[in-house]
Amino acid sequence: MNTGSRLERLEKGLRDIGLEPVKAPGVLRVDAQPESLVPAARLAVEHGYDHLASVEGIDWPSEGVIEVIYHAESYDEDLRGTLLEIRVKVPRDEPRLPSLIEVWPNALFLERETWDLMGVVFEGHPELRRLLMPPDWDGPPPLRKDFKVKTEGVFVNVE
Amino acid sequence: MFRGKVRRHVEAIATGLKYLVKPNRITVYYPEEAIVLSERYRGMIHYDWDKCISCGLCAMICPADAMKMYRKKGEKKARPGINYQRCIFCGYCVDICPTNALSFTRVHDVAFEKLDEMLYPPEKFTSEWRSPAEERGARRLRVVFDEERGLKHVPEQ
Amino acid sequence: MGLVSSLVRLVLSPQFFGPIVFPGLVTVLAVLLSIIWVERKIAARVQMRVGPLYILRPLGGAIQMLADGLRFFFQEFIVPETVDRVPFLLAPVVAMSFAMLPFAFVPLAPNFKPYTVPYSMPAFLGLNTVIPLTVLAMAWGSNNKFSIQGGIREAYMTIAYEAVLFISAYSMALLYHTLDFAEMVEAQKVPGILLNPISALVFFIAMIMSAGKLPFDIVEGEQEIVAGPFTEYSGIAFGLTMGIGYVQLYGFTLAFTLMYLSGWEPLVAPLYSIYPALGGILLFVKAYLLLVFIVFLRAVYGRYRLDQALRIGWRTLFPLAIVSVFLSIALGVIGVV
Amino acid sequence: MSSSVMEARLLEKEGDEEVYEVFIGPQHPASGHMRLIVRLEGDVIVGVDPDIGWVHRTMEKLAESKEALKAIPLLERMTIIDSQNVTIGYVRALEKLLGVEPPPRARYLRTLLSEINRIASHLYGMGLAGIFVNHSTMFMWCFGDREVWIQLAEELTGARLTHSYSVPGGVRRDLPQGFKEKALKAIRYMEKRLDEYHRIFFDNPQVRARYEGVGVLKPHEARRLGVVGPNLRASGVRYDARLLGDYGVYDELEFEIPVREEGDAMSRLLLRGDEIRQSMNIIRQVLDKIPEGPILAEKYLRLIPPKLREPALKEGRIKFPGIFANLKLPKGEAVARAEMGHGEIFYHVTSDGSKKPYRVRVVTPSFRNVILFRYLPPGHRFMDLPAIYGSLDYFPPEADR
Amino acid sequence: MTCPFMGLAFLGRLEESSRKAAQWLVERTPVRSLRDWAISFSLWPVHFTTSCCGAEFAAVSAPRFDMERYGFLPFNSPRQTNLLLIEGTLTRKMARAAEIVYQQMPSPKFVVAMGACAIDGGIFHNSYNIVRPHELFPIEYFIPGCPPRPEAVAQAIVRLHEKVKRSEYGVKARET
Repeated sequence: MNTGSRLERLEKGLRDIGLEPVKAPGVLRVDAQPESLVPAARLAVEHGYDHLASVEGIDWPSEGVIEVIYHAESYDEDLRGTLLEIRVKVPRDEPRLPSLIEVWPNALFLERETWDLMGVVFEGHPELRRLLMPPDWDGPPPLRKDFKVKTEGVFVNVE
Repeated sequence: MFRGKVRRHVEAIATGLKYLVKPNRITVYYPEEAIVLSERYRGMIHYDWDKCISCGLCAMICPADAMKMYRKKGEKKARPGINYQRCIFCGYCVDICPTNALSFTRVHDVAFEKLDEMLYPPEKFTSEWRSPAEERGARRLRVVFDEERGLKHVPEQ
Repeated sequence: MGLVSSLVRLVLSPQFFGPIVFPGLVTVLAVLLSIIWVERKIAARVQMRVGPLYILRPLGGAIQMLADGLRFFFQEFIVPETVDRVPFLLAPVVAMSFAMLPFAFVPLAPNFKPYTVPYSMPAFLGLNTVIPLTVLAMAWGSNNKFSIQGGIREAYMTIAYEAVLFISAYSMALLYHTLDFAEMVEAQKVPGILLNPISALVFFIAMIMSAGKLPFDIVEGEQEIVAGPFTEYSGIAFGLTMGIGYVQLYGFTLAFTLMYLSGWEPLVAPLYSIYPALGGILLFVKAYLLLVFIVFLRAVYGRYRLDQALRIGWRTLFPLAIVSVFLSIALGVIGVV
Repeated sequence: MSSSVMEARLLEKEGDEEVYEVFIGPQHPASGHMRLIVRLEGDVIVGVDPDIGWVHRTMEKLAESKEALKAIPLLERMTIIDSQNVTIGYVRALEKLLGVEPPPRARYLRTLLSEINRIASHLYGMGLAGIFVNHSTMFMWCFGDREVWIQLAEELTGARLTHSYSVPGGVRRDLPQGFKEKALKAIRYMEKRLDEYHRIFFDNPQVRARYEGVGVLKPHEARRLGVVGPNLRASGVRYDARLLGDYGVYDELEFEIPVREEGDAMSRLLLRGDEIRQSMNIIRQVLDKIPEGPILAEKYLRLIPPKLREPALKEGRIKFPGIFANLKLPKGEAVARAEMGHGEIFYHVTSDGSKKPYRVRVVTPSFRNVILFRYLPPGHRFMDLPAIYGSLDYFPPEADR
Repeated sequence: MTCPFMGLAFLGRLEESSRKAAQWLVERTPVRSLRDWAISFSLWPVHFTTSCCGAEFAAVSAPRFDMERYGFLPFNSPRQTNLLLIEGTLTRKMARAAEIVYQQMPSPKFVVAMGACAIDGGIFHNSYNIVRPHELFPIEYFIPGCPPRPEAVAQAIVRLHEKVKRSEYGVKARET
């Protein structure tokens, strides 16, 4: 299997299930739907992207969505220069996605963290418990944009 | 296998004994002795009242919001003051100061007993820093790299 | 006048002097205070640093343990609500008492023994076997998961080292045809360690195991079980528990010296003529040097795993101890001693 | 390996009456700033639940609330023992967004500090691995020798641990006088010391007994679990983010990526020693090859008034241009990966065109390795837990952010 | 360990009246100064790392700065220690643990806050997950810096050592 060919076959496979991979420097970007997420992930594993580097949620209140981004990575020499980026948008008021723990076992903590900090529910994840936040946290998920941290100005008035 | 194990036991004990007989101590007897920090050490910050042009860049770049511009009632110019409760000694304020009004001192071994002692409004900010250890008459030591001992601390001339 | 002289006679009599002054209580306290400091200083020296210093600068901080001990003494003594009070409070005291008792069987010179029994060696070792029981009581009384884990470890370790300790000691008894320390010393024309090195090695390792010093400080394994059975102890009780291991070790080094390093021989005659117990100084010096070597091992070794220590005890030391018995018998047959 | 087999080891069985739960941490001699909920059956571990988050200081959120440059010292606090490597990824991501490239000398200097930090970080890890089997000498030696490298880094950057050295477009300080001699002396000293480490620690039968064959991680498991850093390479997978050639000058230097096949705790420790040797090799080459030139990109250098620039450059430092206080990030996103002492760090910075980054995603090596606490200990004895923990070189503040 | 009659002393301390008597005795000048001398040379911090300043805390007991010269020995369990060093940020989750640790320590006990984060949050001052330690504990010394140099920690320990030796401690604990 020579360089590129695996990547190209992955691209082709992704096109076959109706997704549009876009090439960027160092990243192969795919916009997926919640339904096509699991097939895309399975395809990625088959082609060598055998673990996740990151699961990330970005809150876009203006569009009313939370974008969940999976970065899959491979340690193989031909694939390690390129990350596979799968982006899924879910509605902000009810963010639900299938869990990928079956496909990528190391999603265990990454998904749990995204649930903890961004409030995205991963269906089928065995333990969506608090990971980083204190167990009694009852505020909104802190990484959402409507959770504001206070900032201070530059000036202080003194007598 | 067995002999190798015995040899390794003996080697480990011999290494320990070697250091027991000829220790390689690198301890600085602080507070009797104090290390002279390197030239560019980022210690407590000193403020030069006259050089300051009140541009506010230092307060704007401070990542910890420790540096603030203190605006006195009736005065036009605001001046920087620092809050060591928050300062993280990243040195951004000194590096961005366009008139070199802020500078590093090589003093960093301080401890405070009260919270408000750590607030440095502009007037207090200009005060000079002296290392508490040196005030107690500590010997000043220079750090020298050494092939045999790693670090050596020799008295400063 | 008569009262004073009889008091002096009482103090200098073997029955009092041995257990209370030397090598007993007073010396034990002195050893305890100094050896922990020595241990910390040696470790510090190997580890590129200084160790305790400022408390008594001219002597290199030699009274560091006095400060630590006093601090423990004056510190609040917490009795947690969840503990079983009687074993929790009693066990450290009992343990310390039993750690002190064996010194009554240590002879210091040919005719200076506190208690003249023909079985001083088994009595000495036997008294030491009470301590693991008190440690179990501490662990049970503490009612803490870490403590109970530590107690179980102590129980396991005890069966691993005790048999070995006794067998290797008895092999020397076979060699010297006596169970008495004093007679053993007299029987040693050549130091026992040269006659039966296997027995000496086994006894040496087993006594480190027994005292719970590195590399066998498994009972206190702080990286897993905080301080083992002693986790819940604070103040003076913790000071006691900390001291037990050292006291035990000091006793064992005395026994080791008597059995393998020919005790007080060669006897320093002038000292002996002043007062018989002074002859024991050489014994003490030998034992103390051995003690220093054992605490030095802290700087070289980490901790073995429990099952590894048990394996060392049962699979390596136990056969070796049996071999040492046969070696002793063989030596006896040849007629070396 | 199918992932369901993996899951079986990762997830715990519920409702077992035989198990005995022990809570290790957060106050425990071997816990650091985390808690391990250990489930024991007798003396055998049946499950470990790493309870992290004790040092969660909300860095990702705070990075959104600060101007781009201010996040450098912020993110540095994740791993203060390895602060150059932890920030270099973020700085690279900013540089990609801003479209600046550091000049060659700056890239060499970054590499130099990266390797100094890597050595210090590995020594930290090895020292802790020593104290986890109660080998206090190893702890003290490693921490004593680490001071040599900290001192070097301090003379270069001006701070012991938190260097905040890289800024977009370059670095803040040039090499001081006589640095090369000092570094070479330190290297020669360290080479000698590594042999001593072998004698008293790595070859010590007691240490071998504790670490050899414990916590074995097979290569395919390491791949599937996304393990990074020395823990990965000790399992025979040759992967290092430095190979990507994304930052520093690693493509211009000759060095090896040490790999070991056994995958047990001992090989993880030994691999760190190998990496220290390679890092010293890199430092030697960097000091030989370092070119003359500016240390900040021309784009920013000319914004500094010459009156300030010249004397500062003569001193071997730069002044920040005023624009650094309000650096405007172009709209877009950037991904950067860098190799820390603990493993690969991943940054994904999204910008909406304002001064503050819209979202900073960081996945740290310790956070990716935390899964090993679930995976490795089951089946081992309780006393092996510290050995496994010690060999993983896990740094809780880094995982919790 | 040091007193042959310790069995008596410690059984007596169990009862309320003897506790008072012991308290009275300990407060007398010679006893008290002996006690404070002992405590000042035996400041044992509990092994409790709250955050990343622990790296510099390790450097304090490591060879180059070696505070064991002052009898400073990091120890296992809160029950046997008397100094709580808050090493950096105290998150909400950790603050609860820190409170428990502090309560479990036998008195007299001291708290030193190390690092900017342990004073006013430092760079994390506006984070939603941090606690300021001086709201929870009577703190004897604050050490600025992020992280403070080991010398700064040593400075605080030396000053605490001298303060205890002069019997001037406990004022803060009584106030709060």
